[in-house]
Amino acid sequence: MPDFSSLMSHGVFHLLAGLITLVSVLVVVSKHPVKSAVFLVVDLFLLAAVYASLESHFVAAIQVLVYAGAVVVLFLFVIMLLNLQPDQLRGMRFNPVEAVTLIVSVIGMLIMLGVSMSGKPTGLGDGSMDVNAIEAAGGNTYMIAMKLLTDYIWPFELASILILLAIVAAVVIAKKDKKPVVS
Amino acid sequence: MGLTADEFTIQFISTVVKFSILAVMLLQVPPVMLLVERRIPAFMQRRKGPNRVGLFKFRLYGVMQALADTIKLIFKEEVVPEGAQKVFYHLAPVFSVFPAFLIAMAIPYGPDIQVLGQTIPLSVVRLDVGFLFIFAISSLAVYGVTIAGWASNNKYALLGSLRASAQMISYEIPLGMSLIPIVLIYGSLDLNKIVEAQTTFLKWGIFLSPISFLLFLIAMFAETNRTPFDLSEAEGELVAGFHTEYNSTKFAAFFLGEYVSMFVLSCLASTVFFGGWQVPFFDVRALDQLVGLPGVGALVGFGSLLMKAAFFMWLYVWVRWTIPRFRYDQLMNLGWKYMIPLGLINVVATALVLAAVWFK
Amino acid sequence: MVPVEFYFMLACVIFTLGLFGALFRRNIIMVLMSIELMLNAVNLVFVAAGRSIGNLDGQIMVLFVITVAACEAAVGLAMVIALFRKYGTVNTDILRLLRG
Amino acid sequence: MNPYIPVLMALLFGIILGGALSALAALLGPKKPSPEKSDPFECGVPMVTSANEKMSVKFYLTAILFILFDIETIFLYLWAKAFPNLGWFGVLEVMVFMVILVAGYIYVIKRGALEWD
Repeated sequence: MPDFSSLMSHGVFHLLAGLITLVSVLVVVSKHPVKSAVFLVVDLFLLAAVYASLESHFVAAIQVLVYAGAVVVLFLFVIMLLNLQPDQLRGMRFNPVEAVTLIVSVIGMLIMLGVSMSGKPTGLGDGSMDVNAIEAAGGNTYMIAMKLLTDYIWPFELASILILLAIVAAVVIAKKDKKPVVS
Repeated sequence: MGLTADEFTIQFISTVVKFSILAVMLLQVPPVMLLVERRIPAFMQRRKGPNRVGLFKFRLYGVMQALADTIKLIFKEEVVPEGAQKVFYHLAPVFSVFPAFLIAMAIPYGPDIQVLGQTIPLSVVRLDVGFLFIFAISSLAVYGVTIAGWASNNKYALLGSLRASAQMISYEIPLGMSLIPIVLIYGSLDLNKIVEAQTTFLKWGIFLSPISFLLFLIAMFAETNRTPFDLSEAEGELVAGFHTEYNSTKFAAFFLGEYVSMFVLSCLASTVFFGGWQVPFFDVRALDQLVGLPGVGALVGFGSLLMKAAFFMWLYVWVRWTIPRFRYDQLMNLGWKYMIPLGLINVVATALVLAAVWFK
Repeated sequence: MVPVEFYFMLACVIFTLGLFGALFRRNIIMVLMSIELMLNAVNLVFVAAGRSIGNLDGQIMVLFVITVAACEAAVGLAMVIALFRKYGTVNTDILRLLRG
Repeated sequence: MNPYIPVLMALLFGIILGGALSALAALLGPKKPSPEKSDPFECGVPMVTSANEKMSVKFYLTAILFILFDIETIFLYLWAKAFPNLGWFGVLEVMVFMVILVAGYIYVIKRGALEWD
């Protein structure tokens, strides 16, 4: 009997990867910002599916909750608030700095791909934490919670300071004072 | 996968069966509510309400009114407003329908049953992340509203959709916070475990964490844009809100999404605060042996959950005809200045009490 | 199981697409969205690699990356609003001219 | 069985149902278009101003605060899940976390960013 589940996970991955690539292209090239935002939602949702296929249930959930459900809503709100119209793609205008950056980045990507493909492909199963072991220890979410609140205390507390700063900064920058300061 | 082919087949078929039953059930919610939303207010206001539509000579208290309305809705002409964003205009109903159906999958509708030696849970999806799955999917419901309003090229629709989406995201936070004490108390994100922990009357969520229930109830009304929070379709100001330019079956799609999500939130409230499929004073799962027929317990549990959910649906209608609408600034003040602090205090207080009791 | 390199390849593709968008779009909001794409590529690498070597630190990193991304989007869009209010545009070309 | 198979089924069902409802509108029912009918609804009078008006910045501020509090809620859920095993230590940690965020919340209220008038 052929390895059915391996075949299936390969199929799922390739399907998702193809869709993600397609939708990412659409995000980048869509003329209208609202279209880009909607494609971005789909993209993030598909990435959440990839995380789910990697048994990272918690990450998949917060990906949808925070990214798709909150960050892109903010983008949509701002686009609608400013009433942005479709813009042109930057045509054939030559900009040396950007062109060089793009070429360098593409070359870098090819090098990264070459390096990662040169070695013998390592299966995901190699030395990976057994899914059943995680289940027995209380599940993915519980393990992450314990690790976050014991090993990662300082990042956790710093995250709150980061959020505090973001709240203050956003309000200071975006809020128009009722009375402009007279200089 | 750790399952033999036979086990996999049983699991798969049972999932398909559960899913089909649930989908058919959810599709019955809007027609039923269509009638209920007219008969109950009529009863409250001492009117008769629609009672004449029937089949041949059988009027049956106007039961066929729902069918008549549905048929009327289906055969309406579709009018796409000029200048609408065509693609998004047609896409918005899809965005408003699917989140409600997805969330419904995560609710446990009864105790586990045994089929051919295998344990079948009576919820379609059982995930490790439980609540977070529900919040994640329900946060996607905003897009239907936002896109519908924006794509219609109508200022009332746009205003209504911005109001509605701002309201929905504002009340998502109290909704999320209200359930943190529940997780603290029952120690699980899994809805089924929470239900199983509520064995007796006194262990119901509403008694262990009444403030959570209050917050959840208010947030539940606001999330579904129902009176007293139906600012998005304040008909005196905004015609009909974000679906002003929608008609025919597209309007039916919004209608379906709204009522299904109301029903799902009712089920969630019953599950978390009213013991879900548990029946007070006796164990449903013992019924199987008592009657000698497997599945009776599950059926009774399912009935129990449905009755609790029906109570909340009735509450929706009752409140709609009793309480006047909030003003928008009052709505936002309530959400941000009262419910969030109250939610935080609730979390802290619950944690301190539990820590004092458990950790000494 | 799918080799972890496949996930890295997918992440590379997303990252480069995001970079392309960040460099070649005129609209600041589009630039910010492209940056979100790039951050997501990084998240994908974290999750896949964490799964591959068998610990959960990768997933915790994703949690922090998402926190940072949300803060970045919030502050970035606040700046977009402020810029729009001042100059009436969110086009990077015009804003570049204003720099002096 | 993979728990996401039913999720996929429900997703497909929802999308097909929504798509069908959306598409049926064009198939069933009469089609008698007229310019008056397809005007955007404006209570019967001709359109005064276009729908594309700039909206209040309040909506935006609400959305941004929503994101930040959303993340806070997620961290609190994680803590709630690990609460029985962390004991007083966890409570202390989260108290520090919350005090910092409540400072931000108080700033927002004092600054009047959430005043809807």
